[in-house]
Amino acid sequence: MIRVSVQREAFDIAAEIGALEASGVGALATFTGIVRGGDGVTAIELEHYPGMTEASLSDICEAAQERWALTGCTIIHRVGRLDVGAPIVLVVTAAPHRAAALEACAFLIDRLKTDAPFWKREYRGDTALWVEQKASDVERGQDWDG
Amino acid sequence: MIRVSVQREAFDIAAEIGALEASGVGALATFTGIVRGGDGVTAIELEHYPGMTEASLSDICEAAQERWALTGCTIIHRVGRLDVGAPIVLVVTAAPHRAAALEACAFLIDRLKTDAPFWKREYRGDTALWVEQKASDVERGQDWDG
Amino acid sequence: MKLVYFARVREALGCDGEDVDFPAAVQSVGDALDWLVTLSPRHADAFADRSKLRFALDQRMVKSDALVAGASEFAIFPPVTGG
Amino acid sequence: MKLVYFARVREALGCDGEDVDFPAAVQSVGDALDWLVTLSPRHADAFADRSKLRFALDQRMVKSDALVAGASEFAIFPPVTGG
Repeated sequence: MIRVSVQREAFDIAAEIGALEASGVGALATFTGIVRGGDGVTAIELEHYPGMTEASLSDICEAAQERWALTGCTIIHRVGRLDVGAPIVLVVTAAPHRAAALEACAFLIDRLKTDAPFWKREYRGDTALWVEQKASDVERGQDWDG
Repeated sequence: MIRVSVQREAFDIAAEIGALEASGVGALATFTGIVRGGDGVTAIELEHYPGMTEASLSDICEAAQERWALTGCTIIHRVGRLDVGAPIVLVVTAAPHRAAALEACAFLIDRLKTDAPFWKREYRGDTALWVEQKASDVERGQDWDG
Repeated sequence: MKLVYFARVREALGCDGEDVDFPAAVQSVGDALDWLVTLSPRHADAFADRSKLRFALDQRMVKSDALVAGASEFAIFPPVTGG
Repeated sequence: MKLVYFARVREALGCDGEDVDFPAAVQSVGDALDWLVTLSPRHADAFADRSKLRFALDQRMVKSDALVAGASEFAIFPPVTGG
């Protein structure tokens, strides 16, 4: 069971976990990314490529299901303007065993960072700056290929 | 911020995540263990060592906080009789960065399986059998020492 | 062909896309960029640093040696930064 | 010293603990087991396979060579199976 969503609205973590829990599994892992403050950042804004983004999130989920015995995986990513402290991305994986759930969860968020067409702009008051891709994210993404 | 609880009652995943979210982090990871059916299992019963169990869960959280830059970690483990499909254990980790949150979450559940004094009995109808420790769990626990 | 731009590229060009007819010599994504930079100073500026550009043909990520023939949508954007 | 038992060990002994006075020769956890198995057939049975036993002194996990002197609570139980 794969579910992906790109949305402006907040997500309901408990509902998303509950949906996969109902599939009768032994292990559920989640990752939630939250807009980080610091360095004067007051908000961010996320742009995406409608259509390609959803397809790429589905592809990442399918790749995870090929590598691990999962009963489900969910990726929800928000777009638009988000204040510091707001949840931005949710990954949920369900599997009979914990190693599969935990590893797939890490894989999904790492791959999302390198493969899914989202672009982040940081606001410091009225000043907006595009965020540069981190070399460490690219390396983590490639680690799964080794 | 460390929180451990050994309890009969169900836990509220959203509330536990919310509590750590409020600490102003960038990444939250969770692991939820659910009572698995199959092989005729209808329910399980968990026994623990009051006092030592809580202390050992706190020790495991402290060990994680020494290894990773965490802003918080929570372990909730249920005891008593639980039906198939019931959530049994919850681990939540919060950190500025995702690698710390994800790795610490895996570490906590692996260590809990080898270090925390819980014992599980499986019911198949009226027949109860103690569960044997898995060699694979012992190995996963030791992998973190390498 | 329909070109679409995102993020910093969209802002540098001042539009989120345009329709172009590539000359016959344009075969690969790289060729397309060589031609696009000749269109205007804005194009030249937006596509100056190719290490900061990524490409998709019909919504599939491709490298600069991919052939553009047959694609109906060609996207040019910076490295992605979601999550 | 206060002995406490859990899970399969508790069931094998039919009680969740007992108070014992170890003889002077009992120094380590291993010594304690050597003496405990002489108490009754039930004890002999419950502690027969030491590879299936784990120990805690004052609620800290210890190996069988740990010294029992000074501890007030001595727990004997099977390998743990939580999570």
